[in-house]
Amino acid sequence: MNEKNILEKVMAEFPGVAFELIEENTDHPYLVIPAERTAGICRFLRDDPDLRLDALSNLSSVDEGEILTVVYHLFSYEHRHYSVLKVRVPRGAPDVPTVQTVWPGAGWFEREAYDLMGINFMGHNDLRRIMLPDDWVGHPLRKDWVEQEEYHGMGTSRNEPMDVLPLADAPEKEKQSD
Amino acid sequence: MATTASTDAVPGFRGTYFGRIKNAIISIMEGMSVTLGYLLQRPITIQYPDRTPKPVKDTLPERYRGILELDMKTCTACLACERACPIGCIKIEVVKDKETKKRYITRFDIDIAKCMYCGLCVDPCPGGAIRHTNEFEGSTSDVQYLVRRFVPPGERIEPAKPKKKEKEEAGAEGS
Amino acid sequence: MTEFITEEMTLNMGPQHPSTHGVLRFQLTSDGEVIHSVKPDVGYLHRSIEKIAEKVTYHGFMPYTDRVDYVAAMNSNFAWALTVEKLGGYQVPERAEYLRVIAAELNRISSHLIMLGVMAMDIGAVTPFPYFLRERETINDLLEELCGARLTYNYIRIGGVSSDLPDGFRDRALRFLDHFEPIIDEFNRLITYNEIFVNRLANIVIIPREQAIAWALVGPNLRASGVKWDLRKDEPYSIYPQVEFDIPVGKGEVGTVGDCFDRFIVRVDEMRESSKIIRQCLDKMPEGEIQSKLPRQLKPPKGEVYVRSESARGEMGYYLVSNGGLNPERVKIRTGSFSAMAIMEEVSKGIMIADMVALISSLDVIAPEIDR
Amino acid sequence: MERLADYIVYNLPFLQQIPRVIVDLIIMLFFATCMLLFWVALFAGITSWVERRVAGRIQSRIGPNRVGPQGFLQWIADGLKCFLKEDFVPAAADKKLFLLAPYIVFAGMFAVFVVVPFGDGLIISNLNIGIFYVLAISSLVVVGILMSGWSSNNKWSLLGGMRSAAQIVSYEIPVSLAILPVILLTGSLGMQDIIRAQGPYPWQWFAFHNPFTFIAFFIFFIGALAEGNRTPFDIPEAESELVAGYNTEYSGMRFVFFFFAEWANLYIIAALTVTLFLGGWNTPAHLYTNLFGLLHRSVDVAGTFVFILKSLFLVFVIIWIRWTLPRLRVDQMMDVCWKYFVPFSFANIVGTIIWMVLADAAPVLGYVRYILFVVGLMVPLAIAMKITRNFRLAKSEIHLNPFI
Repeated sequence: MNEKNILEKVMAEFPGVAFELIEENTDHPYLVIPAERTAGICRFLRDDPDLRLDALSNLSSVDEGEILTVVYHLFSYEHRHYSVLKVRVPRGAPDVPTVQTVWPGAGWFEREAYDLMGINFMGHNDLRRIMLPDDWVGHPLRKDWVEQEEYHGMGTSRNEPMDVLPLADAPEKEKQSD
Repeated sequence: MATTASTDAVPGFRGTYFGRIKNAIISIMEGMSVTLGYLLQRPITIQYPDRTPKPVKDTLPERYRGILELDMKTCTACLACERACPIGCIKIEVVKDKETKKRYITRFDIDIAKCMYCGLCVDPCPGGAIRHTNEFEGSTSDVQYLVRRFVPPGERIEPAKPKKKEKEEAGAEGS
Repeated sequence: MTEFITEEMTLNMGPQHPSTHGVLRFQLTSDGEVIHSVKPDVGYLHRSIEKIAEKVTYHGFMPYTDRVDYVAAMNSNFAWALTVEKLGGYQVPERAEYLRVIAAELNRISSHLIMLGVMAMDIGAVTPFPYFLRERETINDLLEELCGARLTYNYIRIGGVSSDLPDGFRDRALRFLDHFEPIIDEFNRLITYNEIFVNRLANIVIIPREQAIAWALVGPNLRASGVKWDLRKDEPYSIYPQVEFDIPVGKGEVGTVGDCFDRFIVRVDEMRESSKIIRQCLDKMPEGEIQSKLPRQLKPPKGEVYVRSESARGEMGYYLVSNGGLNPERVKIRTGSFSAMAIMEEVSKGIMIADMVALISSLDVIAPEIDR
Repeated sequence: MERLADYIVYNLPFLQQIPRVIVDLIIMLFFATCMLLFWVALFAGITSWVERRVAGRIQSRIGPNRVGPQGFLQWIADGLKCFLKEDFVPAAADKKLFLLAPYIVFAGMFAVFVVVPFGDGLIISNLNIGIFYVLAISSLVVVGILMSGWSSNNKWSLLGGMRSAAQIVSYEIPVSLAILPVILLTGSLGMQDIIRAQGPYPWQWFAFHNPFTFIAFFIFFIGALAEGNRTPFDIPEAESELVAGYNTEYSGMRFVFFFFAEWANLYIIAALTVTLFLGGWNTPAHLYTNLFGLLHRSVDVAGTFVFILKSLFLVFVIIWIRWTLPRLRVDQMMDVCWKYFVPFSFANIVGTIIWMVLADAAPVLGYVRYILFVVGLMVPLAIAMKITRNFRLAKSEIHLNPFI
């Protein structure tokens, strides 16, 4: 089944849902689905005998300014076909239902997206920061993120030797010390 | 002794009672003959740094990416290397003398501590001025000493005349 | 009669522990030797490579991909090059494709050598590890000749490779393979089929097919669970369609399909296949260019791609969004170790501490690849 | 020892005026001190160097080669370094037990040397309960290890200590049971009596006496490895699992004591195996008439030489095993003990008794020992053949010089 047919099948299965099928500027045509229907659509994609998208190949998050996007790259080991879904949520309230119940492997991907992009996966059983310390402020992969000046009294930046250097004449010193 | 039934269900066990004893004896003998065989062979260790037949530096292949080196005589101050460096460990400052309308390099620093020896700066260099050496031992007592300065502070050096090739490069950059 | 009260013990395994490859931490709850629950704690090696990608150019990101998976850096290079080439529609000369595959497969062997040696060491046999490091050293020498570095190669460039084969490389590579193939058999005799080793690994932490797929396991870990899926074969890229090789899958040789032993033996067999690929590539390699003409400053068109390729630790996917500028808009790296680490919590209930060590090394997790 | 005392007293007449008990005591103490200083300490140290060198060569490395000629003084350097290190006690540790534990381990190991023979007449004390004393006193080590593990107040140490206790207590049983056939054949518990019951030639050794002692030999040897925490039974200090097991928190000299005990124990395992199964110091009697005719038989030079040579060979085998095999899991280790070793050991005892009765009736059974000797010879032959095959397949070259 080709990728577009899969997406069309989804659209036919869920009439009345505001889908958006996009084929431009991408290698895989994708379907933008409303956030609140994510879990149901994903369950259909996994369970439908023609689709059987049984693996969540990748879950990414993209900061697109006012909108944060969650991208699901799905794959079926049975039929060997791909499918891509996108969920767009406003930056102010980035709430997406978790797909952990559909693909258990999504748990850590969602934790990563929460940690680095600040997307709130509702219903996730263990939504903690994964890469960064628990008391880190902000979500670094957002474009407007500014690094903290210091973390627990430790500076997060150091002097660049190249900028400090013109003051001292390092190679000369080395010769003397030798 | 009665042979126990196959215990495949128990994690980590397989085979019959005596089968396992037999397997253990044979496989352990196989393993021990391999290790004893190596005991009888020449070790392969290279005793760096003082007991090598010749200095390790000389045994490195030609393409080895060691500490960067610059030939000031051929540098055209095209800044291609500075642009190519992903971490910005190369700092070049060029001033233009207003009277003679000549360009001078007043600063060419490479921070070896920061350099990740990727070789991306060598590729675009038109005259082959910047290149990797076979030098890899860079330990010093202070990280500042790892900055290589190719223009002595306070001096200015006239860059070499760009050859034809550099113009192509410059053209390619614009596209 | 006095009542015997026991309580669970919380054990902190890592970040400094001999068998956590790289810097990992596990919070174990155990009843003596038997583990009740495992909470992996990652992030000690988080170097924000995805954020760095937004600040550097497409060419300039290549050295960073070395650092994503330092044990199989060439495969990581390869994946990034494929991604950008697909996005921009850049062509690669055929000779460069062959060079890429030779380098990537050599690197795959060296990565598996590390994994197998370390796994043997975690099980308690120290000796196979130096043997494998010795073989890996030869590969490192070959790759050093080829690209100038031993670990962070930065060899593959977008639109080609950085340098052609040095003189005599072919002979030296063939001589290495001739020497290496019997060494695999010797290794099997030394450790793989050792009764103690087999008993330590057979039927330990069985990951069945369905679970492996649902938890998004990839690469050798997935194949060990009996899924015959290899991107090099099933979704061919580069010149993989032109070479012949098999995909080893877990057969449950000494236990059940998907146990630790299968994850071990799949990699042993994969080394043989890689060696086969290298031989064919060295034979078939055409003459010609190694780098297509590309501008110094790449500006791929606006758009997005998701490209997967088979790294040593399985599927390495780069999701790349471009805004048409000099820097990528967003790069998301999907690595094999990440999902392998995610499954740890699920499958490690009720095993013993010694099995935990076997599980960690059998999944072949590389800490920087998890954290990136 | 008595014979040595006889010899000394006989040759030094002024000693005859002192009561004989005191002379015996002084000679014994002198000999014990000499052994601690010149044999155990040297042996443990040098074995550590030998082990590292052998391990190096097995792993295609060189091993320590910088301190002294060929790195021979490495063990002194290491000992000195550890001696100068801070003797660190963790704040949460039970200080008294923590400090005491290494001594108990050390004492348990060293006390065994009292009955380890070195030659005909060369033994600190030829106790009439010799081997029984070994079994009893070596159990002291468990207490020390458990103490060190528990008092460290470190969970990894505790696990290591617990594993060790379980392991040593379990393996005590097959080891003791494997000794019984030998005691049955000898009719004595004394170490020298056991050796005297065997002969100088391999087929006269107890290991090849009958099929049951043949099996008992392997059970004893492997069981002794397990008691000594050597690979494949190094579960208490499994470095990839438990960091360093019971000695994780130790540093400085106390750390050295554990290793001192471990390497001394290496010799004990080897010496006991040689005593019980491999003929001990027995040398052909005519050797003396030909070679050592001048010497009194009580100073058994050739015997001591043969005994130590056999022991060193076994030490090498133990090292060789260690650097080949992986480690068992803790439940598998128990499994091996209770499901394999213990039943076989019991069968050995019964078998030996029946054998002894039958052998009296049918002397023809005496020829079985030659067959077993040939079977035993097959093992090194098979290994040699496998090595030749490996060399042929990998196109390797022999390089016998141990000093690169």
